[in-house]
Amino acid sequence: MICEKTKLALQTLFPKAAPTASDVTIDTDAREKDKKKKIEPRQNGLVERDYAIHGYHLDAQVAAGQIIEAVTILDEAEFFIEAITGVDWIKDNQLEVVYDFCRYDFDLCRVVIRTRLDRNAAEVPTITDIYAGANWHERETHEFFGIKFLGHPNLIPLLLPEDADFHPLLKDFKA
Amino acid sequence: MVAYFSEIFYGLISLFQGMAITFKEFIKPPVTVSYPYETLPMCDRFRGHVELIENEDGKANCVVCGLCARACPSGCITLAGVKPEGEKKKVLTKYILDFTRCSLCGSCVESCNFNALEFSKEYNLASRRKEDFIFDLLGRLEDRNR
Amino acid sequence: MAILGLYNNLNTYLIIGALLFAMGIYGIVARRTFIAMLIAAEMILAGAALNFMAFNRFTAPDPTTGQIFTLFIMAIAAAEAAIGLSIVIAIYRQYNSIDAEDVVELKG
Amino acid sequence: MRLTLFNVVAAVIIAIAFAAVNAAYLVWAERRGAARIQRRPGPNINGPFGLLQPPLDGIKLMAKQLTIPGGADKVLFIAAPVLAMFPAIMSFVTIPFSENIVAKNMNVGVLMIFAFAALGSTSLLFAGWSSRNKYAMMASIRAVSQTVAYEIPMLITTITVVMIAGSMDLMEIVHQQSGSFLHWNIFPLLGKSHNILMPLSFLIFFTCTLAETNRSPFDLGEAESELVAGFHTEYGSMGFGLFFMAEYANIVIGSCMTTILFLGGWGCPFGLFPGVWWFILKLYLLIATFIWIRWTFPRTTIYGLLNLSWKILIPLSLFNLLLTAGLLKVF
Amino acid sequence: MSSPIELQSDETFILNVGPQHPATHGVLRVKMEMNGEYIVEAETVIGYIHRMHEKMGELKTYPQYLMNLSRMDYLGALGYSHGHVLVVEKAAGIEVPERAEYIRAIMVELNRVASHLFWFGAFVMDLGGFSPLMYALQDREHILDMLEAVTGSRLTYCYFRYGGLYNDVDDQFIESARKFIPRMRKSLKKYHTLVTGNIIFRKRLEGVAPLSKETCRKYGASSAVARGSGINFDVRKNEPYSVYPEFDFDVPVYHGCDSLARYNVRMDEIEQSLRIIEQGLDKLPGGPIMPKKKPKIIKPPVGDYYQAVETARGSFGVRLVSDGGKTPYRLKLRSPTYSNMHLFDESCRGMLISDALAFMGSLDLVIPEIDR
Amino acid sequence: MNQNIASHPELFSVEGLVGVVFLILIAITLTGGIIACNSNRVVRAVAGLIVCFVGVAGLYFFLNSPFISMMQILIYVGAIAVTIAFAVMLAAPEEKKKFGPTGPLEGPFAFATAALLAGGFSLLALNTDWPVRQKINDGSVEEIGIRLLTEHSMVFELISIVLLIAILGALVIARREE
Repeated sequence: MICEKTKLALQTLFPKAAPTASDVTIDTDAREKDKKKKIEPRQNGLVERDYAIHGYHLDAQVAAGQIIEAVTILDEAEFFIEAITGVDWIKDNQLEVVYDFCRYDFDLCRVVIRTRLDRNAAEVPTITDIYAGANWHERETHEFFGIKFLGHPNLIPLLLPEDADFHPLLKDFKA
Repeated sequence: MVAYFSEIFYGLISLFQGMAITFKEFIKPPVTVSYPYETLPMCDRFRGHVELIENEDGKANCVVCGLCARACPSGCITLAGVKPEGEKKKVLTKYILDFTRCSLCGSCVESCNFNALEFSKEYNLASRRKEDFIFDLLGRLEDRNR
Repeated sequence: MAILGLYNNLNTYLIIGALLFAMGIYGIVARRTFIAMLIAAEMILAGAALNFMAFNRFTAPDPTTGQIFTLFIMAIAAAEAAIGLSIVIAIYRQYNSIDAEDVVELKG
Repeated sequence: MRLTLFNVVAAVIIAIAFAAVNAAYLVWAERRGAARIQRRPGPNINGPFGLLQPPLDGIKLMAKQLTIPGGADKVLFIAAPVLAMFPAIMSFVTIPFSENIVAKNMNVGVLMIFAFAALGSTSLLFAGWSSRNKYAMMASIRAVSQTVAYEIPMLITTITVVMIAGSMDLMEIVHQQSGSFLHWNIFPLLGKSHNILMPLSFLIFFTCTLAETNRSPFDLGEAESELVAGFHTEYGSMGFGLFFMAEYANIVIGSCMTTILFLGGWGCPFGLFPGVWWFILKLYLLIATFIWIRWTFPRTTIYGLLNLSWKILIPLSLFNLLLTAGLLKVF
Repeated sequence: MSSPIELQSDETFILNVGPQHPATHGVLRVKMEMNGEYIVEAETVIGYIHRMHEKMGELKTYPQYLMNLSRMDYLGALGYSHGHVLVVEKAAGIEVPERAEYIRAIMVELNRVASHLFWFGAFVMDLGGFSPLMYALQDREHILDMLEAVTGSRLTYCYFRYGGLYNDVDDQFIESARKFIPRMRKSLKKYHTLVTGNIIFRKRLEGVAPLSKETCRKYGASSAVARGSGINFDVRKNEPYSVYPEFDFDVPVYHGCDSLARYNVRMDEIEQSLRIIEQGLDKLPGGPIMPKKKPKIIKPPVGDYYQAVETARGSFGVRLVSDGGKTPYRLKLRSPTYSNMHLFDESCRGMLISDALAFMGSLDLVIPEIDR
Repeated sequence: MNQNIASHPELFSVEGLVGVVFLILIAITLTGGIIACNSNRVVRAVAGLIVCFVGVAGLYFFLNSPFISMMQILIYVGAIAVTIAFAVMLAAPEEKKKFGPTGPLEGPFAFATAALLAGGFSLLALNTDWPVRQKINDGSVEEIGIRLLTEHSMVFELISIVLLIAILGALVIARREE
């Protein structure tokens, strides 16, 4: 139920249908696809995933500028923030920020919002104004990946020493 | 006013109930084991550091396949062996366990296909020197047989 | 060893009382902070009370009057300390200082 | 007065010894008691039943270096533990352990104990202030405000007993309770009081004793989960040892007072053995209760503590005072 | 109770609670700006025992990483391993035999009881009562003995394997577990009389540290922290995994929003866990504990997988990003206490320090799990 | 000189011991007073005040009034000094400046005034012929109580009111501005 509603709400983010976003595909292909094929960076859009395989329902990749908009939609639907993290796609020269959301509800719906950023200019607006709990998660993502969260009130390393200037979860980090 | 007095009353009762419980515990015998003077037997599956298993003639079962060293998440194990002339199996010459890094996960024992490793029951391990925890298992095996 | 018999002498107590009183006066004049002045004031009261007690012991016709007077002095001292200290704290809140020199606005 | 001064000096020396032995062996008793409540053996290695543990601990404490934190007010820092010990020992002077065993019976004995208790609370203040440690400072403010708050119901309750006895002389108060144990002040029936609320009064007094001695559940001054070690955070060595001794000496004094005021002092219900032993028996039973309570209850908070004092203990003790006064007038 | 008060900036001072402080149960530091006993502003500083488990996950192969999960939370280690093996099994498509799943559930619940018992003792000790800790430890020792007899270790178990278990349980374990349940129920009764009913204890917790539903949602709180605020959220029920749908148990929810509600939730959870263990022992099927066919080297296909489980401390999530290799491409561990602790800064404003530390205790912190 | 019993006890007699104790008490009182007036730190001044008052309480004891002596400790030390110490901790958390005399001349002037006063009073005390006491003070508390509630009952009531008003006033003044 809530999944459908959220899907419709999130679809408004992609007005001019990108190829994958126009008709939301049920993605079960991860297993069958040829493993040799080079994985292309995904296009922005909304994908409905098979919960049994992936463990979440909706997967929306948005542009960095749309993050606030997307998160606001989830906030209005009373989602809680599960985590924020990053993935370093070094081959594509991109960094990905992943936001996990879920609901305190028996009508289960896990939503993943993700955005791809340029590896050299990784900047994304903060969502601490919407979810106060994003504060630490964003700090952590910042220190591990070097992703800047614009407008974050206190973007200093959290788990690493306060003067750490390295980003250990980047793939090219060597201790 | 009634609430005031009933709170005092039930509060006092709850306090006395608590004291009754601790008094009951007071007259029961202690349950602890005074450790250095008495010890409990270790259970069969206790996972201490690993030891080599010997075969009938007191030699290690190990065939120096190196699976344990590869399975170890922390790289604690270094081993070496030679293949003497005319023998089928390699013979172990060195088996060093760096216990300072071991997390007692048991991957090495699990990965061993030759019944060459087992968990010891040793838990009294304390020292001020790091070197005391770099175990030469082959040497220990020989010591045991001596 | 006349010095050991001093405790039985009225003048000893009177002189100690006078000394306490004088120390109190010195403190009030010389010290700068209100709390120190308050301490000095307490000492003046103690000096006075000691005199009352001494006279009560050695000269008074009625052995309780002096003691009762001392009791009253203690009560007054307590009241004085309470009021004085609350003023000190109020001043501290206002001026962030308990130094009498800093609180110049009081001069009107 | 002149002849008794020797008594007093001797008594002070005996009191110091008594306080020290008590402190040492009450620690042992406390540890053993706590262990039994928690179903452990407790200290049992050194000597039979671990009885050598306290002197060994004492030697260890004395052998330690006395460290004074930088920035601390040295004079006050050293003076504070002494100031804690001094009133505790002085209070022993006036406590009658039996008909004959009393160093200096004063006609204002009750008052003297309260006066010295008040003196003791200043040592906490100075200890906290001079350590230059925020935890110690907060703890000492807590401890003193608690002591001040609980002095009021304690004094009021004491006045009730003093009114019944018509004297502030501790001996006199015990004499008035002599007879069968139904004459004790805690029992309202045969004694002089006729006040059926006297057991409540006893409870109030006992609670206040707990609070005055900074014992659990009122041990806010040394709430280790909040304020580390409270006002003696910075003290080590014998400074800590003196605070420790003073704490236990205060417990002994508080229990003595409870015994004298409510439990008939050395009065014995059956007369099996001399009075002083009855006194000691009652005293140590009370101390055992102190220990028992400490290992049973969680700690209160500062507002819970003040609420208890102002909202419950003071009104009840005032009511009790008025009731007793009325009953004394009527009968 | 604790009410926010008007504050003047010049009357405050900074109090450093931690990194070594008896109430923080580990290496945690809270920088508190205090006005007397009231907290004006608090800033939690974490990361003192950060070990970069996530990077280790990228460097180690899947089986090698198994041990790390139990090092995250040393009190409820099995729950974390459970989450990790579940996500890898899901990704790699490994079937788990039913017996293994049942044993996993029993073990996780036993571990949860052990964790809650320790928390109970430590929490009461935070409030100044020492004996309950010792009683709780007695019961916990029984659980640890049982777990040790099966898994071989007492604290940081490495018991779950992809597809099954390290070794099977024996009759002795089942017998002792059956004996343990009535014993634990009796102990729970004792705890309720000794602690829960105690007036001092109730006065310290009732109405202290209110936490609204909204705050919980904004911070992503889970476990008893959320359930004490009237949120009916338990991953075992809301997002059933493993064999949990087979069990009949309730999720305790309290609407008090205070520390007492959080305490009550955990105490009731012990009872519910006992019910699950009881049913698990009854229903325990026979059969193998490892699947017949299992890939020798685990290489999950390319993709992005998520699995949440309910550990003793709340909703623990593992996000596995695989590139089809022998090691994960990215392994994110979403630790529940991290979110629960984050609440503290905002919620403790205006509280008395003693209340704030009781609040901290009611959050059930395990620092290595926050710092990872 | 006056009518007091002139006694010259030996050092090693009981009376002599009492005299020694008395001398110690005087020393305590005066030392405490000097600390209270001259210390550079307020807290030390409070400590000095406490020492001084304990000494004064001892003097009262020698004046045959143990009751007043104990009241002195109870009220002055247990209440007043503690209150002052509390105020110090509230109002001066950090001692920013040392606080001594204000100007270069104020100290000497104050000292001169104080010395003059002390000398004057002492001379006055020594040169006066004090009348003989008529009734022995036996240190009875009962007597004080009876007097307090009969002859001095009016003052007693007034003092209670003064104390009450003082407490209320203190609360009002020290209250935070809303």
